[in-house]
Amino acid sequence: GPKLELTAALPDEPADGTVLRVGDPATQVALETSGAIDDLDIDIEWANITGGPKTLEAFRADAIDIGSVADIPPLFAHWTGTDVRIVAARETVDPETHPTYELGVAPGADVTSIEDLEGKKIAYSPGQAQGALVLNVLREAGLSQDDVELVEMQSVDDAFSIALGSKQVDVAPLQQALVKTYLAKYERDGATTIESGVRDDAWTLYAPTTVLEDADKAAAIKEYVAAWAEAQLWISEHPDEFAEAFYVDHEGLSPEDAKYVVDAYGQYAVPTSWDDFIARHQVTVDTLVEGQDQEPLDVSTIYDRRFEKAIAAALEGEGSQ
Amino acid sequence: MAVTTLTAPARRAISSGTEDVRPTRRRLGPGKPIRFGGLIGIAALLAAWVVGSATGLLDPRTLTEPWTVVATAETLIENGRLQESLVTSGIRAALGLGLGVAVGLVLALVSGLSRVGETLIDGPIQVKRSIPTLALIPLLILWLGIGEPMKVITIALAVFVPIYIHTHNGLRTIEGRYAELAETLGVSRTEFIRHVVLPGAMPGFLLGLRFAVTSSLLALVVVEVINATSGIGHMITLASSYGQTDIIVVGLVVYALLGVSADAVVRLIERKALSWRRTLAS
Amino acid sequence: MAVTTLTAPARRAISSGTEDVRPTRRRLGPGKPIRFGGLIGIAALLAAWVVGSATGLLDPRTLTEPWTVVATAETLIENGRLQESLVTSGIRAALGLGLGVAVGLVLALVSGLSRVGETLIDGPIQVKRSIPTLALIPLLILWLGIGEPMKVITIALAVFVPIYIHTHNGLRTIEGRYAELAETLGVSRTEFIRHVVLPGAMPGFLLGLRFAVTSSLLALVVVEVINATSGIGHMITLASSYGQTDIIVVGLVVYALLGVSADAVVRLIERKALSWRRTLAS
Amino acid sequence: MASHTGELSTHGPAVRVQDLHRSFNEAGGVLNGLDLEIAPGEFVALLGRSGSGKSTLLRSLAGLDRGVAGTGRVEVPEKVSVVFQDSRLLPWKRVLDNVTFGLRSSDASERGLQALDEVGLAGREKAWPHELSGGEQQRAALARSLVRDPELLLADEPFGALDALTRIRMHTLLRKLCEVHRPAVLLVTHDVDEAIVLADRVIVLDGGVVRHDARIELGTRRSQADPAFARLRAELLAELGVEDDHDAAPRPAVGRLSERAAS
Amino acid sequence: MASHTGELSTHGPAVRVQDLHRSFNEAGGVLNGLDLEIAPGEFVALLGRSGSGKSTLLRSLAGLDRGVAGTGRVEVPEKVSVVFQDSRLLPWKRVLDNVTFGLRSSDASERGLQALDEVGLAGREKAWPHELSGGEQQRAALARSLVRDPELLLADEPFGALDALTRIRMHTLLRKLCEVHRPAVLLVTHDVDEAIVLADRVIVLDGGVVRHDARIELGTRRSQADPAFARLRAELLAELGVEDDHDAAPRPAVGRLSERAAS
Ligand SMILES: Nc1ncnc2c1ncn2[C@@H]1O[C@H](COP(=O)(O)OP(=O)(O)OP(=O)(O)O)[C@@H](O)[C@H]1O
Ligand SMILES: Nc1ncnc2c1ncn2[C@@H]1O[C@H](COP(=O)(O)OP(=O)(O)OP(=O)(O)O)[C@@H](O)[C@H]1O
Ligand SMILES: [Mg+2]
Ligand SMILES: [Mg+2]
Repeated sequence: GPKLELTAALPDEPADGTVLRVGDPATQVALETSGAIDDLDIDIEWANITGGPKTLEAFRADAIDIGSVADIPPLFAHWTGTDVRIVAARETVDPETHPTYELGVAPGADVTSIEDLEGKKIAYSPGQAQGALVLNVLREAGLSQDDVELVEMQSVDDAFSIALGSKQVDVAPLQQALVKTYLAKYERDGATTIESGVRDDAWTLYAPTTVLEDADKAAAIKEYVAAWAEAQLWISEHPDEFAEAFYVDHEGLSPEDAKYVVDAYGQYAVPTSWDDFIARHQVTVDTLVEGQDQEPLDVSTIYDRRFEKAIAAALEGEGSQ
Repeated sequence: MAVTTLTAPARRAISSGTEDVRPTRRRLGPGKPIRFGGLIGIAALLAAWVVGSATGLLDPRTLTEPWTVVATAETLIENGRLQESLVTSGIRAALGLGLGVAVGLVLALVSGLSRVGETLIDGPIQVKRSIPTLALIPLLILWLGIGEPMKVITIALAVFVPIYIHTHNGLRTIEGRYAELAETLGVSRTEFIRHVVLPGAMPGFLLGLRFAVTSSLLALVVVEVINATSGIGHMITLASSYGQTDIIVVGLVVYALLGVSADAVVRLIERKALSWRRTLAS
Repeated sequence: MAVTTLTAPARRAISSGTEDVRPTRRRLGPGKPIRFGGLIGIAALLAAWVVGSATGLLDPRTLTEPWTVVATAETLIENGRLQESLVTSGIRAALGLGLGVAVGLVLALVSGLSRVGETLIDGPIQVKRSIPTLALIPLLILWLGIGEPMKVITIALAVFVPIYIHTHNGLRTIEGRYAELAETLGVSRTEFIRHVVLPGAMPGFLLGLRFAVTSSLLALVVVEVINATSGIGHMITLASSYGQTDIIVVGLVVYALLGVSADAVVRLIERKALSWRRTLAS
Repeated sequence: MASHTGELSTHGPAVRVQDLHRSFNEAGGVLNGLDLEIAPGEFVALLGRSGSGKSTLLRSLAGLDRGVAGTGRVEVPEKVSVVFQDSRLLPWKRVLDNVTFGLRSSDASERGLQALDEVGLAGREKAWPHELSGGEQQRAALARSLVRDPELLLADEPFGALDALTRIRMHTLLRKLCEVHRPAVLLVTHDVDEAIVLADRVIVLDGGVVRHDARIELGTRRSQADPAFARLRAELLAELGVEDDHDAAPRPAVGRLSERAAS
Repeated sequence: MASHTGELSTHGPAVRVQDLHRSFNEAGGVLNGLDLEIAPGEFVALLGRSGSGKSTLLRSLAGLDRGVAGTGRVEVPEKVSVVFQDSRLLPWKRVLDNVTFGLRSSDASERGLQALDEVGLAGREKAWPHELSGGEQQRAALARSLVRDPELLLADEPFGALDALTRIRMHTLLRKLCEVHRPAVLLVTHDVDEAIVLADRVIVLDGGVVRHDARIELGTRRSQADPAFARLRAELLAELGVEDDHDAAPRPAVGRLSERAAS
């Protein structure tokens, strides 16, 4: 489509034949299940791609236009020279009781709060959200990297829960889905989890700036983020339907596990103002800058706040109906 | 002058009732194949798993018990996921295997029969095979997108290397006497390839095929991470990101079954196609 | 009766000035090796990369330009990361390779020379090699921890399979006539292994070694995901989770260099150790 | 028993074959109830048409026919040495190592060198087998067999690729070694003269059994000029289907080959 | 030129070798300036000690010695057929396919079957090479060579592994085919009688050159009984270092082998 300045107003309608390539399977399932997908005016080509490295790879290869990730991947995309913008933000309604990650504690490791982390072996995966979480936790606990023993390992698959179970590390961040299986396996040996005490609920949609500079794609994304926002709310309101449709049918979890995961993640909120979201993001950025020697970054520069308004407009429009 | 000890094994007698006493000589080769011998080892492995799990020697948290695996497999079959994954993966692997074998074979012939071909082909292939497939994926995504073609070609890329190397090696180690013979018989290059090179390189090719088949299966795990919604590799990856050990083990058992049977098939072909050989094995 | 066309190639003359006219016969084998031929293909590949990047045909976001790679490599060398990684990975790979080769060789001998051994060993190894190494890591972590032993053993597990299969195959395809000969010479089993089996299986073993060397390098990427703070595999993994394409490509170039040179070394050994062969290649 | 084997005859024969049957397929047997005894120290030459089963018999005696269907009783001494019809040198071992392969005595390599010298391959000990001419390979295989003092020597056309002079030298060498070590020998040859010159006894294999068994009583100096030699020669050739007049067949214009050859 | 090659002599020789040198190492040459001409249709037998370079010469003529150092001029016809010293059957092809390999005529397999019949291998066309006896393999290789009507036939001891009767049959067959197709033939043999019976000319290779070149003028019926035959035979054997009395050496008690053999 025609070129669009990043500061120019978003066009309303994409040209006919514009296809938006989206890597966001959860939203896809939500839209399909709620039926909202039929109301979408744009053509979407869904890709079953999630997670930082994969979406970034796909961006670089120009295989998708927009991806769905936590708050860390856009930072690394930026730091490694792929110009991206965050176009949507989501948080959890009650983040303290519904954290995305908990800290798994190995059987026999004497850790009951994050203050006990001093001198402990902690699984640390730089470059992944889990790695950032560990740094955030240390910051909250008032510890430096030297006060603990960081064991570098990538959180591929269930490596962290195995490392915990075999007592190779004392503490490791575990995603909710893994918390359940970890406890199921090792609770009887004394395994526990503790809350991380830091917010880890930030979720974003992001897109390469090259996509956003395409007027048609930008218009399509404007439509998409609106639908996305409604889908997130639908998920919060229909946890059982979503659990069934996504976690059971799409991801192959058992119904019990699916329910557990959905309950654990709690309800989503889509902020219509991103100020707090960006402020919290900046804290994480600063932590990474310090902890991983990254280049300082004013994180607000990688937000495209035109979409903040688009989302707000959509949700308010919805509310007013 | 002592006469060696003699044995009278009950060999099949031609004229009934006649004895069959042969000099015993220390057998140095491996002797006769044991029928279904290959299965015995696998059965032992299975038995160890069952016994280990039953006696608690194998912690079910480490390795899911066989019965749990069977139950999980049943569930997966009931809801159709396993069959669907098998079909999807099967088609992908077969296409990739076919493509990879064809390409590997042609490259091996070109590189094996002409030094110029070798000069151009061999180096890049050695480079290719030193590089983890995983690392090539970004490039392949760029060039081929994230759809099926990318997956099939990635599998083919994993497959063609062992085919190429083994066929090339097999071809180069054909005895020079046979090439001499062909030269004196004045055969054309095509006839030479068909009647000397291909049969002579066949043992190498078939060994390569054994590796190619496994490679095609293993490559599924890599390619089905990207934009796949079904397939054995996808099933395993998904299950491991949720810590579903039992599903992972089902996937691995399927892999083992596929791998072992594919290997057995290739070895059967090997035995049939190479029946002209007189080796230690025969 | 027509006399064939005759050529007078300028061959090295024994007595100077005498002619050397030989019947020309269509050459069917590949002919003489081209000196450093292997490097030409690699040079071509490099040239393609340089040209592709310079002309913009290759998007630098997908494949970093060679000059950026050189610059990145320089930085990595300056701050010592590359050397450190090379040393760490080198030691791991070498230990794993040594262990894997030894184990693979012993298993191949046991399984190749006795049908009972084969029955017990061969099946499980086929199972093992059908299963992605990645999937074995959890088990290995549970049994061996996350320290160096786990890494070395995982590499050894990746290495021993090609050694086993190739040596076993090489051994089984030794011509039966040589075993017969050894039997009539009354040699002991040890002598048979040392003088017939090992040299006869040597071509197979060396082919296996070519795969084993690459496997040991590739396995680094898998093992250095866990509890590693340096190493080429660690460097690549880390860079790819950050999306640092330039560092990834540096890693891959290092891989290619290591892989190609290791392969060249094995092929040199092959040429020396198998100089007794008269094949198409010679 | 032949005179020079007499002193061992109380120990019974070195080789005893009774009712030996061997067949490679259902079509028909190669050996059909063959009986054979060889005394210790006896030198037996084995003649027979190409494809008559000579090698098959030798392989039976050497215990190398495990896979072949058949019955019968074969008794042989413990130390058997075989010269195969192909020279069967290990291609990955140099000539000397091939000759001494399996020899365990400390002077193995000296004996190997001596044996190579005796077969006319002095100075070639470091050559690879593929660097030897056909006849040289055959002699290396002979050296390998002779260097190990067997109780029974089975030799399958060991002189087939040798020229007349070298062949005579090898005959002399073989006889000399037989004098010293007195192995029982079963030597396959296609050369009737060679059989008569070397052997104590000549047997002809045909139809899977020993068709002809002739003791040779010509003394130690055997000359083709001797009329007894010529008679024996004619007799054996007739047994093999040939008139004595070596290659009497005229250069044929056309005509059925086999008729001519048989005439 | 021999009488029956006269009609072709206007076309020049079939084979012309001038000043041929070949050596495998620095130590010394195997062929040292060999000169040889063979007329079209001429049958030349090549004698020589084991290791004297006969096979080396044949390989030069066949154009199979690219890798061997040397100089000289070799001219041969286009259609050359070689019977190698080893039978060199492709192990992965059945006998008939081995015989017809490279034959492009439509009746290839009939001709192959006929050739197999002629060498006495009728009915064995479906056998694998390893299922043939030594002599049978050699005959299969012979059949392969004869079935393709070469202009020059190079045969390296093609009858070495054959018994007397089969050998005579093969002689007859070869002569018959030579009558019909008139190839130039260079046949290596160790059997002086065979050389005299078959050839128009016998040459002896020694020291890397043709030491002896004898035309045979015995007519078409050649009998060992013929005194001219015996004289020629003695002459050639002497050339090869052997007294005519076949294996005159007595069974030695002890003694230097080579002295004895040479005496
Ligand atoms: N492995 C085999 N399979 C089938 N047939 C075989 C096998 N070995 C030998 N034969 C057949 O058995 C017969 C006897 O073979 P053998 O090798 O004993 O002959 P031979 O007397 O040694 O002949 P030659 O003088 O040609 O060497 C031949 O017809 C041969 O074709
Ligand atoms: N590839 C080689 N490398 C080194 N030496 C060789 C090679 N081929 C042959 N020779 C040597 O060259 C000499 C001539 O060999 P050639 O094969 O021509 O002999 P020949 O006359 O055919 O003997 P035979 O009658 O034993 O077959 C021999 O001494 C042999 O050892
Ligand atoms: Mg035989
Ligand atoms: Mg020769």
